[in-house]
Amino acid sequence: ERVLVFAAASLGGTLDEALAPWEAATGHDAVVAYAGSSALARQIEAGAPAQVFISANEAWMDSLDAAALLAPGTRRDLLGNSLVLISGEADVLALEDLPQTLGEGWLAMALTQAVPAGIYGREALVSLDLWDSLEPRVVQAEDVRAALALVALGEAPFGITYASDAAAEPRVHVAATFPADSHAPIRYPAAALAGSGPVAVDLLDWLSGPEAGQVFAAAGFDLP
Amino acid sequence: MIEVRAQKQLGEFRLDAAFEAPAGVTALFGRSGAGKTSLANAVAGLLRPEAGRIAVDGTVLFDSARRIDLPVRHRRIGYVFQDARLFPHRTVARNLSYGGRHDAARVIEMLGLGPLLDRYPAALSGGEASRVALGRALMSDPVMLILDEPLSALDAPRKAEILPYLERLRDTVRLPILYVSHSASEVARLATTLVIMEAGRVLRVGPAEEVMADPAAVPLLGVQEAGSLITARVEAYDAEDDLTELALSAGRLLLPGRAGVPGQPLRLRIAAQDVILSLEEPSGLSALTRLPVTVTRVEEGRGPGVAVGLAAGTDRLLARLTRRSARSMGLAPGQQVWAIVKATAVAPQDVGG
Amino acid sequence: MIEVRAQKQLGEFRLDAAFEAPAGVTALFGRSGAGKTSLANAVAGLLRPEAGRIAVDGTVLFDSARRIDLPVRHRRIGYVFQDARLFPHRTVARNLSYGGRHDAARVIEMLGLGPLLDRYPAALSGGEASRVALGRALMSDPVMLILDEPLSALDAPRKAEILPYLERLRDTVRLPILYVSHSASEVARLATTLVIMEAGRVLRVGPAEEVMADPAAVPLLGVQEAGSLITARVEAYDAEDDLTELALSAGRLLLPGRAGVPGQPLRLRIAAQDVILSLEEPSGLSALTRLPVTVTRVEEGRGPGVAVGLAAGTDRLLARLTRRSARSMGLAPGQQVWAIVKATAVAPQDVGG
Amino acid sequence: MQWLGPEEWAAVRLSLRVSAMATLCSLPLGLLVAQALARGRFAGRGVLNALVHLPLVLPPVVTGYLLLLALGRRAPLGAWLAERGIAFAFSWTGAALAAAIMGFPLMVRAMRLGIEGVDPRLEQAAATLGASRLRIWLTVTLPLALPGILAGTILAFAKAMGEFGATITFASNIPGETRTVPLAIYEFLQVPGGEGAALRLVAVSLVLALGAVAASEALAQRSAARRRG
Amino acid sequence: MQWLGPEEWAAVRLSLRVSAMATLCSLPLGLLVAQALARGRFAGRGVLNALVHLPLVLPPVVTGYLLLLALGRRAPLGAWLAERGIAFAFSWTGAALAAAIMGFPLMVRAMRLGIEGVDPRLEQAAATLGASRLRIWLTVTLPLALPGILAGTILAFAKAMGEFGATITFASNIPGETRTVPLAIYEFLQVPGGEGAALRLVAVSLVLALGAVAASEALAQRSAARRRG
Ligand SMILES: Nc1ncnc2c1ncn2[C@@H]1O[C@H](COP(=O)(O)OP(=O)(O)OP(=O)(O)O)[C@@H](O)[C@H]1O
Ligand SMILES: Nc1ncnc2c1ncn2[C@@H]1O[C@H](COP(=O)(O)OP(=O)(O)OP(=O)(O)O)[C@@H](O)[C@H]1O
Ligand code: MOO
Ligand SMILES: [Mg+2]
Ligand SMILES: [Mg+2]
Repeated sequence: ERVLVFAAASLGGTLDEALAPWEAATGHDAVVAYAGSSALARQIEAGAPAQVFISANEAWMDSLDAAALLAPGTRRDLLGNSLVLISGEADVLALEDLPQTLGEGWLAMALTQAVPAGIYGREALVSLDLWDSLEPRVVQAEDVRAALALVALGEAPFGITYASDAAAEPRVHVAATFPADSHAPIRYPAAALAGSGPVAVDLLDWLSGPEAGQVFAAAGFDLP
Repeated sequence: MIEVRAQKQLGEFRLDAAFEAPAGVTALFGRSGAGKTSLANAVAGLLRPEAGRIAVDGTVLFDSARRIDLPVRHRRIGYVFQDARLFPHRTVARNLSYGGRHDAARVIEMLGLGPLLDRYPAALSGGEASRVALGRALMSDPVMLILDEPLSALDAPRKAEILPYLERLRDTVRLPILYVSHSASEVARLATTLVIMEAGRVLRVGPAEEVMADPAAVPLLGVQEAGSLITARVEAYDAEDDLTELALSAGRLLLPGRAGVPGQPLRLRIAAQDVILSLEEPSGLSALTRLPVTVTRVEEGRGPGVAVGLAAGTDRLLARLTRRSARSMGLAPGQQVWAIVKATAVAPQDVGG
Repeated sequence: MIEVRAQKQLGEFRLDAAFEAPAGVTALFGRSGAGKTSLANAVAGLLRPEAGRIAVDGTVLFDSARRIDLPVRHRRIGYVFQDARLFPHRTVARNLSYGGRHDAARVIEMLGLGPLLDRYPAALSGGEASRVALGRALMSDPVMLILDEPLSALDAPRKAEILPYLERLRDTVRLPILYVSHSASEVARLATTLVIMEAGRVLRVGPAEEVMADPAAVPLLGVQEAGSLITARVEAYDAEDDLTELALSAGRLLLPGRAGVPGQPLRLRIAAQDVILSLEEPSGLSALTRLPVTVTRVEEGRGPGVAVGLAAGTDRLLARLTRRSARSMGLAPGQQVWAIVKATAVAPQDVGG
Repeated sequence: MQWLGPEEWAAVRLSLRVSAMATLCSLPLGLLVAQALARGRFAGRGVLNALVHLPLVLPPVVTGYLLLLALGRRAPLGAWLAERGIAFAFSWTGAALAAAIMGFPLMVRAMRLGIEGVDPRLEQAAATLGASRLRIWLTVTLPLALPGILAGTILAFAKAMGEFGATITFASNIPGETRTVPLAIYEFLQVPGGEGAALRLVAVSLVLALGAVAASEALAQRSAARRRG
Repeated sequence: MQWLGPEEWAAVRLSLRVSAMATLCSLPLGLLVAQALARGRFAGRGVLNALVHLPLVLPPVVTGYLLLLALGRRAPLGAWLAERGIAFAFSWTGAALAAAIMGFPLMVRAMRLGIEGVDPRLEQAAATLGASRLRIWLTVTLPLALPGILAGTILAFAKAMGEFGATITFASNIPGETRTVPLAIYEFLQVPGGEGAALRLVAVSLVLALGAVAASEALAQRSAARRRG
């Protein structure tokens, strides 16, 4: 059986790796379409033939939930993540020193009003009382990967991304980790979609399981 | 039978022309900018008059009153434009056949297009392009032809090949032809009817013989272009001297070369400047044709010339003399004199078939 | 002084022409497709010959051996194209002034362009466009003119206004002019040198008088176009009769109208077909000019006509007769006869200034 | 194939199919609209012109979103089409539709320029030779507008090869079905260290698209050379 | 203004500035390249042509990424420019550059069609009248190519108004500096329920871009009418 999974773009690669053993074991075929969570959610609203949705964004999952597009009882928080300050340099930095160290440099973030990583990051900076001084130096990238790339390319000396992103990019280093209580918990909700069959739930269960968990953890994700 | 009445404002130029013409070739004659092309466009359907009526052989092509406006393609008018307007992306052969392949072999032969068939129009000379345009119109098997200065880019020998073909169309297929030209000799040779235009209006219409032999028309036609048209009958052909003998109402006329067959009527243009008058019967002259004529009219023009109308039997001739000659000969209406016509001046360009 | 030698392959057509011509007007004469425009393009720099040399008044414009190829714009050749090539986005006024405003008022006046100045080319008639093109070339103050059938779309009165202007350029500014035309009378009037082309090659070059009066050139020029050029001197003007008396080496010739001033030399073209021969001195004729002449040559052509070369004093005349006339008059070289020339046939178009 | 994985080759094949389909299917409509805008003097001309430019002016994501709104399975039109077996969203035909729409302004503009450049006097000449409007269009207008038509076609094809925003929004990014080369490139760029693979895909699609550009160039040149004589 | 917030109006103003800048600055280069491609017969012609088409064929994000690689601080060219105080990345001039590059293929193609349509015999006629190459180009070629030039300009402007991918990748999204209308729209679309605000912005940018299209149309029409006589 073929299962179409709609997954947030930032899971690209990792998810395929986590699913490979499941496919081998069950003989099912998991096809993953990666795109921005918002685009995927809208497509589901428009009747996309997907069976599973893994979002990087709770708000969009909530809105699908409210529209009764999820298979009841299948929603879960699949993954978590932590927010880190990254830098091209290997030095560790106290977050309070960021404005001064940054100087006239740029701080790369994902869109702070629209993309979850950006929203969390802004929330964290606000709660740490750094937002007002940093806001003029923030460059907002299309998504968290683009923010990562800006730091990797040296365009911005610092950036705020998920720990999982930082782990995968050898050209950046974690300069600081934001305290977990400085922002809302970071969660990747997942659910089977209305009308999907048991295989979709089986796939979700596999992803929630320990074998997949190892893959995710290796990629820098937290497990809930 | 062509019937044209058309009014149209073009910028500051006002076209307001009307004429009727019987079958045959209707020549539009007039100075540059007189409105000839505009009128031709109206007939072809490329220019829509504000008001008017256009009919050819009983078919109404346009009638503003009855809201008739036949689409261009249904008018079936073969139009040779003043500019050639060949299709640049088609070879000569495919330009020619665009509207049909009527009488193709003969047209290609007559216009000498054989060696050009595979060329594209960009590789043609000016005269070659105008010949292709003519061929394309002829091969579309039109019910009427409009020719806007079709021969002006051509040399004399080439013209001499094309004119007889047009004459045949006029006479055998009885194709109505609207012919725009600045060359009086072409007009004289072909035209049944002459329409003289000026500033958008028709100044004079009538049978070509009459208009051209009218001394008052001389300034309209241009001094060099005035002359008379005479219809003669072929009597005999003298093979030894290669001369054709024609009978006029007033006598005989010898033309160089073979023209027509015995018994056939033939139209001749005799330019006013090619007629010499003599008080006595001349002799020992190289000019072979001498006709007894009566002076009908002596018209002094603006210039030094005098136009003399002559009756030669039932035909009318026009002679142009200097004022001094006219005076020294004492020319006056009613006088009997001799007209000397030089045969070589008539032939072969100005002989209609 | 123009010196042209050019070789170029154009598709299957091979241009391989060479001639030298003195100052004045050099006429290129030849059938459609003979290569006249191609040769003119080579002179203007629009067609680069594979080999050859082109020089005007000592300035080398092109020399393949010395790798000289002056850019078009530096040649300063005013070129009136066979197609008008007006700039469609500029008014007539701005077309005219594109290359300069040399002698603007006179050119505009002479060509009658005043009322057209604000028009765009799309709103011009064929003849109007060709006049604008001529004006544009003249106003660019060129050091040489190339005119490719500039008058073929024009009516006779308009031509009669333009030709004297070109003659003035030829004579006063001494502007070299390369003139392509199918009209022998234009050529005769203007040309100093006549170049006859056929199939890309130069068949005959020489002073216009000689080439046109050479009976052997008759078929090249076309039967209707042959004739002779004579240089006469103005003797007197008779105001009463509006006649100009000219002195030829063999006698007097009367022209209608006023031409030149006394003492001035004048060029006349006398078409072969306008000359009548008489064995006795004629009298009582309307033709006023009769010259004693000696037959120099009797040339039978392919057709019914005979070309007769005549010596009139030191001038050469050409007459075209029917074979029968020639025989009945018993014409043979050395014979003394009278040539009758009709003054009205000469004037005014064929009188050069 | 070592260099690109089978999934990447699938994306390349899909991109070619989608772009070819988009280009071919929009060709006739593009010609019609170009002709209408070039020569027509009808009431809705301005509106049509605006409509054609729309996908150029809108961010591609918005175009995709509007397509989703119009043709999604839940939308009336989409549902109506789906009943008849025609589904655009989430299928390769949808990707083709998105690409076609994004390329349409480019196609129409170039074609229109081509058609506007045709001398109407040649069309008149054809009419005097008895040709019908359709025949004139096919035998005179179109061949003479060929440079513009070729340019429009190749622009549309090139755009289709590069289209991303509208495609991912409307057709989604389903491997083997709607995951065209630009989407695959995007995916690689999402994965840290994926730049190499992304650049390899970029190279392949460049070769293909620029090959098409060069081919169209050669074609245009040949027909121009003949005309120049 | 109730209907759009001040930040949205700022985005609209910025978009206009960016698009105008992008269009005006690429105009001369576009003309030169179009002329070279239309008439030139030089060695690198094929390469130049490919290069011009590149931004069309590439996914916009890739173009943005390549710009970042070429003009970023670590890149030699970028560093060289930065020393001279010219920074493109993260500034509105960068947004303009991205928009200009994305619109360049459209601009050049249309202009090239326009130039190719000019009868070289008219240029020859100008040369016989003594005009220099430059004068011929300015007084004959350009005016006659006007429809193509206008079309190219307006296509580039419209594309600049809608450009998203390359802009956000290269110039990022800095409110007031690089947050053009398409970026603002994208932001709205990322959040559930943001469609309304997005569509209001879409409407504004449509009005502006289509207004420009209509204006260019009117201009072209006027000059064509005169020529038609
Ligand atoms: N669209 C227009 N706007 C203004 N004037 C025009 C327009 N079209 C033609 N004309 C004028 O109308 C007059 C008649 O033009 P037309 O082409 O009919 O002349 P024609 O008799 O054919 O002249 P030619 O012998 O020079 O070809 C000309 O003076 C021309 O300038
Ligand atoms: N590019 C070309 N390819 C092939 N043949 C050509 C090309 N250009 C010109 N020709 C041919 O060269 C010959 C000479 O052309 P050209 O235009 O010089 O003639 P022309 O003497 O000016 O004739 P016309 O009096 O008809 O204008 C013609 O037969 C023409 O078809
Ligand atoms: O930004 Mo684009 O232009 O196609 O996705
Ligand atoms: Mg006309
Ligand atoms: Mg020629």
